[in-house]
Amino acid sequence: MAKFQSLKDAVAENLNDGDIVAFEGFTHLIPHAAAHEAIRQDRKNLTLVRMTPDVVYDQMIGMGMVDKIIFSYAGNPGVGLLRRMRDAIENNWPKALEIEEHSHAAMANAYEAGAAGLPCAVFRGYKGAGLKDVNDNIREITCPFTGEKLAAVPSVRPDVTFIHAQKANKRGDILIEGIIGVQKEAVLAAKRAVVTVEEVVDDFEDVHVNACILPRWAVSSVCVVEGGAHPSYAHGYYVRDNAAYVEWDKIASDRTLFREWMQINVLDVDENIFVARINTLKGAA
Amino acid sequence: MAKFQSLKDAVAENLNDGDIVAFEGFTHLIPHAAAHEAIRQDRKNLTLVRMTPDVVYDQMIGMGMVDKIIFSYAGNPGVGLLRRMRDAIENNWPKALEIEEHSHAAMANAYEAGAAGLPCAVFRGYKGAGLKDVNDNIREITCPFTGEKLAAVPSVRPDVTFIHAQKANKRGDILIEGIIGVQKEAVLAAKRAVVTVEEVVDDFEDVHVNACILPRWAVSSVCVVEGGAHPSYAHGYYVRDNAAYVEWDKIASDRTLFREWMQINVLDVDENIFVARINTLKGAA
Amino acid sequence: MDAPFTPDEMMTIAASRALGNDDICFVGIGAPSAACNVARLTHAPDITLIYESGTIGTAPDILPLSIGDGELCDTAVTTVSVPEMFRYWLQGGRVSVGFLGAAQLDKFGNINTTVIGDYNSPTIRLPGGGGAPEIASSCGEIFITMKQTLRGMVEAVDFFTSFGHGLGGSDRADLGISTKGPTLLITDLAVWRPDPTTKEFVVQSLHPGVTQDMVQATCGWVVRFADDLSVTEVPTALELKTLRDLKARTEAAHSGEAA
Amino acid sequence: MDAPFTPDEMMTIAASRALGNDDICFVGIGAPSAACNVARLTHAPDITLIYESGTIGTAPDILPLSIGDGELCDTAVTTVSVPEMFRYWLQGGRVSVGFLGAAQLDKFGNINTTVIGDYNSPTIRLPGGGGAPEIASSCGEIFITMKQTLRGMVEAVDFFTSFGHGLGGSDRADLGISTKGPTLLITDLAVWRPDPTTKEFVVQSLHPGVTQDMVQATCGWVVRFADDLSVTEVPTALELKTLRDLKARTEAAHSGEAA
Repeated sequence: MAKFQSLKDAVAENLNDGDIVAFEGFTHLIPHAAAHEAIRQDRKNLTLVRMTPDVVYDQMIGMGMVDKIIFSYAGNPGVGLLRRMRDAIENNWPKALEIEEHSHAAMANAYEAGAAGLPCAVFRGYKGAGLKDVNDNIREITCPFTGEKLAAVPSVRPDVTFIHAQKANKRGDILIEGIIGVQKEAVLAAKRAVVTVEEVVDDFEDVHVNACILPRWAVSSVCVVEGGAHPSYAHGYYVRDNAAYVEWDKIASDRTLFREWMQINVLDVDENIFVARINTLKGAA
Repeated sequence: MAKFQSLKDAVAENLNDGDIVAFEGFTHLIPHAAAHEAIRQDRKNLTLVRMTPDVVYDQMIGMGMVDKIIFSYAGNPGVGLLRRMRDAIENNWPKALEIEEHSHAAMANAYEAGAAGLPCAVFRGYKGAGLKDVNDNIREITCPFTGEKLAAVPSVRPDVTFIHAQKANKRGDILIEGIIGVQKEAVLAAKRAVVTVEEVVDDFEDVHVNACILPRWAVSSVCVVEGGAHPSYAHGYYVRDNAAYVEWDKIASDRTLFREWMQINVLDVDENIFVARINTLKGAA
Repeated sequence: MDAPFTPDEMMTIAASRALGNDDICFVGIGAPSAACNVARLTHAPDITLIYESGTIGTAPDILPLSIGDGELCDTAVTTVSVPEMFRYWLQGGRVSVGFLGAAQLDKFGNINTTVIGDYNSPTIRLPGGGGAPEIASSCGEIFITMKQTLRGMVEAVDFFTSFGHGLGGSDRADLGISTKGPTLLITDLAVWRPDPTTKEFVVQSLHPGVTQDMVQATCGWVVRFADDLSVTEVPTALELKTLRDLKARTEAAHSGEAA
Repeated sequence: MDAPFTPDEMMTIAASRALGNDDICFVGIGAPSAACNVARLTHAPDITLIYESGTIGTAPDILPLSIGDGELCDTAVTTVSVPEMFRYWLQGGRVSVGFLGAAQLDKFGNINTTVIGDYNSPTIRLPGGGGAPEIASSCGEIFITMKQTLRGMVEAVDFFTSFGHGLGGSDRADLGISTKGPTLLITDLAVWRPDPTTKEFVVQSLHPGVTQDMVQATCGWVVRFADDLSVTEVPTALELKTLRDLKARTEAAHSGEAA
């Protein structure tokens, strides 16, 4: 049952060293503030899961918090590569990173199967693709009616999922609108779920009957963090900070520069900094 | 690509003798007008598919159009049994009816798998249930990671699906709101799809970004039939005609009475009758 | 002095008491729906009611005639597709209580709503299982409510529409089902719970004015009564008023009048 | 007299011409996105553009920087979840054309965006496949667009991120893949189509001013040229204006100014 609490408390209560954790968001609504709090609390030995690990996962990997990553596309969207993640894979800096790599279809199906309480996802995929030769978690299953060979991957079942959403109501129900990605699945697949929101409203009376709403009993914690997705965006609130993504490419290109930036912009601040970061990005949304 | 046409033409072009056909609707938005047109056009040897066959399937079975039915709950909702379907199963009147019976979970998954282009659906179900002993289309599949035995059923892939929806826009995109059931899946699982709608509007500009919309290229025909779900209902347009469902129980209880009613209310009329049937049911919706 | 009440009212109210404020309840139609909504309107205002039509967290002002009435959607927290309902919410293990009715029931909580007689040439073809087979296996526990009759409560069901405790004992766990299964049966005469070991339903309390003979006379198996058999608490004035108001509003709405 | 244009513009415009009004096109980011939107803004106004973020039938006024930009959702017919996108729309066989870019490409249309070097100890770790492995197998056919370089167009890809025609011939069908795979490659220098039998890409037309030597000098395999090799039609004034306006609006929007 959702409880309203500070982001600090929510991370402290829900994220443990060694957890399998998803900070989900598909370009839209990426929970940057929550990830930064996890960095401040210095969690270790995490297994990160996400279809599209981008800047926040680059940051967590660069800070040495991550043992393993399960993913399907690791890039800085519209900019290029993830330099901290590359440094970990190519040079073991700051430590070695184990990877379990899938396609988007596999990951989307794996989250879906996790939400559905199933041990594995079954789909038509990986035909001729090289990943099935380097990932033992890609297997075959045979249709008992047609004999067709289908792909199977284990479902994703995180210990905890973090997402950012537009609104909670006073009861703690969560509203997600726009590009909804795999957030509903990531929450329902997880044992615990923490949601940061732009704002809390009285009720969802005026919301569409079929909108993407997570009832309060499907989430553990709700934390109000205005701007908490920055430099990602929140449909209806603020636009994507493309300049910040471009800037990240420079910051991440140098180990020292990276550490200095993290000290100033993450370690020495708290989530209240986010509201100022979206000041110039409102209105256009 | 959706073409706007008369219901008569849409049924003539899309429904053939011997087809596997779904007239889907989960209490809400049941395509009664389309089913009545199929009855008037006297299609034969159909295999009907539906989670909740109710009055329209009772009518089609009673008219001798149906060889087989694939279903998970055959009742007159809130009233009782389906007397024409019972008469076919228990007494072969007017002819024998083959049944393939599933649970709701299996049927919902089978439509989902059909929409997803898969040959079968995989889920956790039928544990201890008697249906798997009488239905050879309920089989087992083993998770290649955990060894858990899961249930598998063939996907549903109708030749044609008929649904009723609230609105089309001028391009032919379809909007479904409220209890959306398995209609999206039934349309996407089918080779062809015919949609009757309450009305055509200019565009869907004011519709929620994540509303259930079928793009025009996912449907074959769009037919305007105001009231076309009666005695089912259309959220936002008119309420359910509960009295008609109760009345059906009496009509269907007698073979002669049934045939007389069908003659007067289906065979001797056309779909233009539906608008009058909802006259007293508007407003409350 | 307590108001008089019918056995049917006692059944519904006793059933409503079994539900808690934090329950996520998958509601069958008929008696379960009335009980769940009485609970919501009395002691469990925050209970989440889910109907298989996809309506989550619904709070109908009147009882639906079917599981897909518009009232359910109008008052729901959200309405999802039926595949999502069965995959994420039911199979996903999010439902604490499944509330079912039964056409035929045996002493181990196995339910038949499929056929009377042989499956392939039935005496009576019933509607079938609908959501029940997976409600019975996926919900944390199952409550059952039905009126007692010799035809309904039988030594052995003609068909296992949904699995309760099988032939008792560890049958359920032996099939790999990890949920509790039927933990409560509420009839118009009594409240029953399964024996912890044999899983046979045992009468825990008789509704006011009901005798052991009355229970046995309307039950097709030899009834076991608990050693500490008690009397079901009579409906309170609030419970009765809530149920009757709900039924009156429902009657008015379904006959087309303003509620 | 025709306006001057860059090779990049020629590439995008030539690619846009391959798309028809009735196509349902799954759009990769970068060059494919520009080509698809130029098609929509010129000869194919009713084309359906789908991005893997779940946006169906989108009509962005500016080019998205990522596949999940808000502009895509704002202008879409509808936006669905990512699991639905991959299950119902891609795997369901609803997409006629998948449009992909490539970091590495071989002459049989196999694409690598995963690693340069060995998978387990790569020289360069690239972003990975994202949607590409199943786009490549599920769409009716695949169009590829990329700028020619010796590093990019190689004799053999380091990793089969997405499968084209394998080692050519019937390799694709032999794997049980029923879709056509790569049917078109458009570079900044030429338009290529696979040989019907060997499936090796063959240059069909050279962009204006481009020589066979220029194509070979920037391609890592021995290039085959069609017997009836032609010259790609130069961009029309409308095509150029449409592309340049689109890029200008995009530039203005992404640098924070009003478009």
